[in-house]
Amino acid sequence: MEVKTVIKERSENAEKVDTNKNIVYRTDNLNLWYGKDQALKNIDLDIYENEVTAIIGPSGCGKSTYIKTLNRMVELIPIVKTSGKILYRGKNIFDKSYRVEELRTQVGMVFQKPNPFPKSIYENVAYGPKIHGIRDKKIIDEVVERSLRGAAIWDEVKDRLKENAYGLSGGQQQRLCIARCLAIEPDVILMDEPTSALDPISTLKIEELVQELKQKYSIVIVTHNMQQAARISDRTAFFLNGEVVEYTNTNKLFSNPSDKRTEDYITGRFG
Amino acid sequence: MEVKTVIKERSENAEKVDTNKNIVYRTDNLNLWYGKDQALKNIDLDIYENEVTAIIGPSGCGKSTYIKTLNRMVELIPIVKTSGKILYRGKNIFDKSYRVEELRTQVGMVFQKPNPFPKSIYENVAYGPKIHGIRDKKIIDEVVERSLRGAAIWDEVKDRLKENAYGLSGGQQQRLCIARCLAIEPDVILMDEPTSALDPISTLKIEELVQELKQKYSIVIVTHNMQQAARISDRTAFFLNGEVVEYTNTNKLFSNPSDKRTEDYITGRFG
Amino acid sequence: AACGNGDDSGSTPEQQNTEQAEENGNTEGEGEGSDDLAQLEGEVGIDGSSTVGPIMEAVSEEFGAAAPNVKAPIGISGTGGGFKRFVVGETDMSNASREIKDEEAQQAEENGIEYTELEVAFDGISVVVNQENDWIEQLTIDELKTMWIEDGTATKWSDVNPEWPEEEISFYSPGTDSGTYDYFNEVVLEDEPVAKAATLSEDDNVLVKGVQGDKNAIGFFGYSYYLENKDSLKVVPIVNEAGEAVEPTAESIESGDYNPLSRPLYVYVNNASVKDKEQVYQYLKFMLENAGDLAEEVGYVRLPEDKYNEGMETIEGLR
Amino acid sequence: MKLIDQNLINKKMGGRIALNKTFNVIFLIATSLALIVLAILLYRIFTQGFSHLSWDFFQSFASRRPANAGIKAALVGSLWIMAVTIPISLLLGVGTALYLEEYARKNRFTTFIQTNISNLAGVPSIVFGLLGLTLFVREFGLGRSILAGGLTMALLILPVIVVASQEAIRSVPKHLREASLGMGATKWQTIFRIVLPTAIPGILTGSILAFSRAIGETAPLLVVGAFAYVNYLPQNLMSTFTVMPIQIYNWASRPQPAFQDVAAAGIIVLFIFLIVMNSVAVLIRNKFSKRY
Amino acid sequence: MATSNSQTVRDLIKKNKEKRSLLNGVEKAVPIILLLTAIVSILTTFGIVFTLLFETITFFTRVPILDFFTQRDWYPFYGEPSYGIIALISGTLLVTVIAVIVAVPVGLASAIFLSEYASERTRRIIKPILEVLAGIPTIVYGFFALTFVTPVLQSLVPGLGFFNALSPGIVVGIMIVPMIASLSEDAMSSVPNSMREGALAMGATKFEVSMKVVLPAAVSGIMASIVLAISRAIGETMIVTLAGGATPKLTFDPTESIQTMTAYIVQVSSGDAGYGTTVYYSIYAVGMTLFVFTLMMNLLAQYITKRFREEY
Ligand SMILES: Nc1ncnc2c1ncn2[C@@H]1O[C@H](COP(=O)(O)OP(=O)(O)OP(=O)(O)O)[C@@H](O)[C@H]1O
Ligand SMILES: Nc1ncnc2c1ncn2[C@@H]1O[C@H](COP(=O)(O)OP(=O)(O)OP(=O)(O)O)[C@@H](O)[C@H]1O
Ligand SMILES: [Mg+2]
Ligand SMILES: [Mg+2]
Ligand SMILES: O=P([O-])([O-])[O-]
Repeated sequence: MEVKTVIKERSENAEKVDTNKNIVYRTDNLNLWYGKDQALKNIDLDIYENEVTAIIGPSGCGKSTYIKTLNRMVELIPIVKTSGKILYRGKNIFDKSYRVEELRTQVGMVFQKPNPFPKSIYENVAYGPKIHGIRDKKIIDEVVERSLRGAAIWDEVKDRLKENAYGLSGGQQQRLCIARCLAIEPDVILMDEPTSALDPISTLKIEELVQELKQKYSIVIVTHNMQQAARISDRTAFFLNGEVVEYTNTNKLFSNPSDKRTEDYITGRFG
Repeated sequence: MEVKTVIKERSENAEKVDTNKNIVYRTDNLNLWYGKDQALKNIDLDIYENEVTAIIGPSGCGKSTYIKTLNRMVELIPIVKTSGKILYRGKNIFDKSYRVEELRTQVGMVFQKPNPFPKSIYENVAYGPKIHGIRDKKIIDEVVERSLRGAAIWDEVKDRLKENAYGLSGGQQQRLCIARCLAIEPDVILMDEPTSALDPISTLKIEELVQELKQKYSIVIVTHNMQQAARISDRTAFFLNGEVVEYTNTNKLFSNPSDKRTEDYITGRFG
Repeated sequence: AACGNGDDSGSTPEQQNTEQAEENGNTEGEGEGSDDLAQLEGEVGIDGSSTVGPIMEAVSEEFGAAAPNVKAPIGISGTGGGFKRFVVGETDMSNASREIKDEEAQQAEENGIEYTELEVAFDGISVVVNQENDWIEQLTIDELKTMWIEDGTATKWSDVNPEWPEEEISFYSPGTDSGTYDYFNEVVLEDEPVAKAATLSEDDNVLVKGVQGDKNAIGFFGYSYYLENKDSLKVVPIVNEAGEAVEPTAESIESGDYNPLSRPLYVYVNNASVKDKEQVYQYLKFMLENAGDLAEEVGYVRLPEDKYNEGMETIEGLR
Repeated sequence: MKLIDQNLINKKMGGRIALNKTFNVIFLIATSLALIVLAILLYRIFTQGFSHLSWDFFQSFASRRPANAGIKAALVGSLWIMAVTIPISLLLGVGTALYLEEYARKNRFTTFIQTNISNLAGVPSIVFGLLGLTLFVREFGLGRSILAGGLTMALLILPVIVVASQEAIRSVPKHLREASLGMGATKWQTIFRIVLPTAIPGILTGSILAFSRAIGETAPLLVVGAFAYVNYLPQNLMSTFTVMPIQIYNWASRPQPAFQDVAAAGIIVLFIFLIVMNSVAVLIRNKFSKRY
Repeated sequence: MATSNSQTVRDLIKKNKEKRSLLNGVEKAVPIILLLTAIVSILTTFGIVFTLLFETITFFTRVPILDFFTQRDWYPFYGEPSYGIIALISGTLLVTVIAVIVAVPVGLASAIFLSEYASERTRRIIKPILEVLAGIPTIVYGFFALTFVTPVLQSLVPGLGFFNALSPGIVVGIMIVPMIASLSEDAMSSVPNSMREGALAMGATKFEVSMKVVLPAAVSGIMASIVLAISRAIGETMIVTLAGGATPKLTFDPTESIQTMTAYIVQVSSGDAGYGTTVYYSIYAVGMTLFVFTLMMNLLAQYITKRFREEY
């Protein structure tokens, strides 16, 4: 109940554009500390279904920290402490009873550096279904193919599924990681600078892919490339020193930022 | 003799702006291979005295490779092979008789990630003079102070010269590395993305520093931040796939690029 | 079967016999049941002296050919180490290069272990010097003692006999924890400390090398090590109780002329094992029948025949 | 205003470069020194023992006659000991390493375990022999069996394996773990399916070196009670046994000079064993080292 | 088709979630099992301490502990035995010091060569060969010392006894060279390349980089490797047994024959001493002393690693 009222209140304050969309993630007064250093300060942020949400900001502003909080990966660092709430589909992920494995099954993640497992291409994609107890070889075969197709890499690898994933180029590896993530059919995909280590052509491919994926998934993407954010996202959050300076419709943010700092940043005054 | 005619020919083709300036580095048909992969292709590039020369281009285009060739650091990778010439102050640095230690004494380098030695701040700066056989404590003390002042970090560290350099923040470490480099009074300073790991304020400080340093030194700086290149450099080279696509006056390159690919890049179409 | 010892001036008849028997997959030409032996099973636990070890290894080697299903491995934990296991009943037999000590005997009694002592062969402790040593013809036990004890009176050859050169003697002795040393200590040193200058080693081959390379050296070790190196060492005849200088040879040791430096080697057996374990009994029987030949083959000296028969009777008495 | 005298620098440059060259040679010589020793050692042993090395040598048991003496029992005994030592030390070692690296929090207790392990790594092997004798041979009543010997050896090399495995586990890139956890894998799934397979080359190279040390150890097995003469092959874990180094020691202390050659031949066999094991380690290391 | 299967996968995962209790059980059990394996190492130590302790105590009921530490002679086998551990300790230390003098310069030089000068290929060939050297059975080294090194030394050093501390010291040194070389090389290789680049880019020669940047940065790893090697040298048994002689002696003259603690244990445990005699118990007291020695060395190593660790 409490949750619902909060949602209503907020929706009224928020931009009126998308109130009819479903909220996937609601971040509510989130604070995060690495030991004594506060990396996130009073974050309030709603993420909507079937949208691409971009997070931009200079290095060290907390982008990665935030996105890793969404699937609680940030907890792998023992000194991390949080306060506040993150509601995923209405349930607080910080609740004791919330099983983090379940959360992470629903919320996939793609990292800055492609990080395939040192296994075959096939095994990389099959990994998710397998750990979730799917044994049926037929189903797995199908999942692998469908995921690789979904990540627009099937044609390039279909003849060498048994080869080691490290034989692929960086861009292919990154798409493989996306495929791996698609294999368990998540609800949300988090991407942390997925193209920053890639060449222009691979970057383009992944940008296209993101556009396609948003039909079925909700996507949160961190990027330091403002043009990229402008090109592919529906909504953009600008982070600075652990705070959300501005969060709004992408077009609006880039054409008519309401905060001076946003303007300075997008015009390349710093960062 | 041959060298001189080449210089003349080239100067005629080059932009007419700066022909009266001294050439520090002349790169002449440089090719470089990592094993079988060619990373630099037919590079011709002149670097002028007391200027800031920026090198931009997407990831993997060979920026770092090029700048590391200028002080022959690239040779630390055993599989590297080169052809062509680089004339530093008129002498080919690839000559058998050319002593690389001497070259590197004249040509300082600042790296992407600050890399101070795990020693005290003082020892970091004193390192260069000491290895070059300067023993006089007084002179060293003076060199240390002047270099730290030169790198705009003296005030921040003067009370803790004996402390370990790793206690400094990233931006301070980077300025310390610049100070270390200044201590042996080089002729040229090479900088490989010196601010990419730093916060906005440190970045600003270093940009200001570069502007100041160019009074006394010639500076080559690699950056992926186009605004930075535009702000601080006199001349910019745009690299793509190991080739120099365009090399000209910075203002011209950013306002009126003559190559379509340059335009695509600076407008954020890729990279 | 190829006979390995090329330098053997000729095999004894018994030896040939053994080899033939081996070829026939048979043991000694004793009339009694080789079939019995072939069917025999079980294990014989043997440990103890490294000096006696080679004899017992030879016994086990031959016994193994006759009774392939009996396991008789040999441990060489040293006489003391062997008794340590023997007195708590871990082993059936313990090889020893000295008699059991009071402490050990007491331990055995506490643990209810009754045992019998058997002699299997002689070892003649051989005193040797470098081949270039041309001054020594013989030594008495007293002279040996003067040289070897640590009382500071004799550090040079001339201190022992004024006619001998005025050079430092270098001493080579087995390790102070070996049976050989123990015996020498008892008979020659009479429990006084050995010369501090002495070089001690656990490995007798090392002593051989030491004496070979040092003109002023004197050393002692087991007969077999002298025998194998007699061409490069000079053995010193020792004046025996009867006043004659005697060199260690198979004959002089067996006959007892080489005294007091010849010593018996022992095997201690657990009485209960002989009684309860057929394989132990058979092994002992086999050992007493063949020990003389085998001991000679590995460089020791056989006992007079009636000693073995005596042993056999004792064993039969335990059954 | 120039404080740095470029002339001085240039003048000194030649000397510094020469110094560098000199030390390059000195370092090279130092490295070769160890290799030369190895070469001398190998040469001496091979020239002495090679003539004795034949098929029969592997086919025969020890004998009082040098010509008949073979290494069969010792070779098989060593294999049996390793068959006990390898799985047990690997299980315990990798388990401990996983616990310390993946589960244990940094607290006094884990520091204690860690200190303890590095301390055990320095305890002389003969002390382990005393432990094995008291614990396995006596207390557990295993007697002088392969099991007792193998367990003693397992404890002896355990610390080395723990340290090697920790190193290997630690060097599994964090991003692989993150990738797996990020897909909803549990901790153990991540460890079992990602961390361990990735760390295995490192674990194996470290461990194989430890195993080859175990193969060459004499002192602890002497104390635990390996036999010096065995003329049958072990049949099960409770069998009595001998191992190669003890057999070699036994031969080398025989009076007959011919046994010295037999000992050398035994050493060659031991060497071949060692080199095969080390090569496997190197192969594994080279095969997997470029990955990820 | 695809959509129907899509349902299947999500549903399958959901369904499997429900019967995940088994997985949860594993998840809970694993750390406990692993903890148990970790405890084995502690038990081993306790085992060692207890094994040694009881017999050591028996020993000290017969030989006053004060005598053990203050007497100068170790003569356990004579009518009036004397148990002054100092004589054995001095033998051990003598051998160890010689080994360290040989091994540290050679080992460090090899490490520097491999990590800083050698090509990747050379390193890949030489390192495993060095490791073979570390794996050679010590009895082989022992005979090598006795039959090769000692005669060679005797022709160089006049008056060198057949048994001496020098020869086994050198050979033990050779034996621990690979340990120092390999571990120090690891420590030096893990010094980030960026540091080398920083120095080289200032015109430093490789030698200067090695000595002034890499060595200091790797000093904790190097010290740890040396201390480890020292404890290995202290614990080395067969080499000193074969080539060191068996005469315990308080001396610092490397040409003399000596006995180390380990050699004494071997001598007695493969020797003649009767079970239950004082000599028999003395090996446990010596073993205990050795254990305490290595313990101290290790604590020292830990202290050094902490103290000298460079932050980077
Ligand atoms: N493991 C950590 N321990 C301590 N502080 C950390 C850790 N990781 C990040 N931080 C700090 O948290 C702040 C935010 O870091 P974060 O990685 O989220 O930045 P970012 O916006 O992703 O930067 P970039 O664009 O460089 O990836 C930084 O000040 C950083 O120093
Ligand atoms: N050590 C190496 N071995 C083999 N190839 C290399 C090596 N270093 C770089 N390369 C290749 O050379 C090309 C140019 O690399 P370089 O590092 O110069 O790019 P860059 O422009 O500096 O990129 P970035 O902006 O990411 O630093 C790339 O294709 C890269 O893969
Ligand atoms: Mg980030
Ligand atoms: Mg670069
Ligand atoms: O091994 P021994 O007891 O005979 O020296």
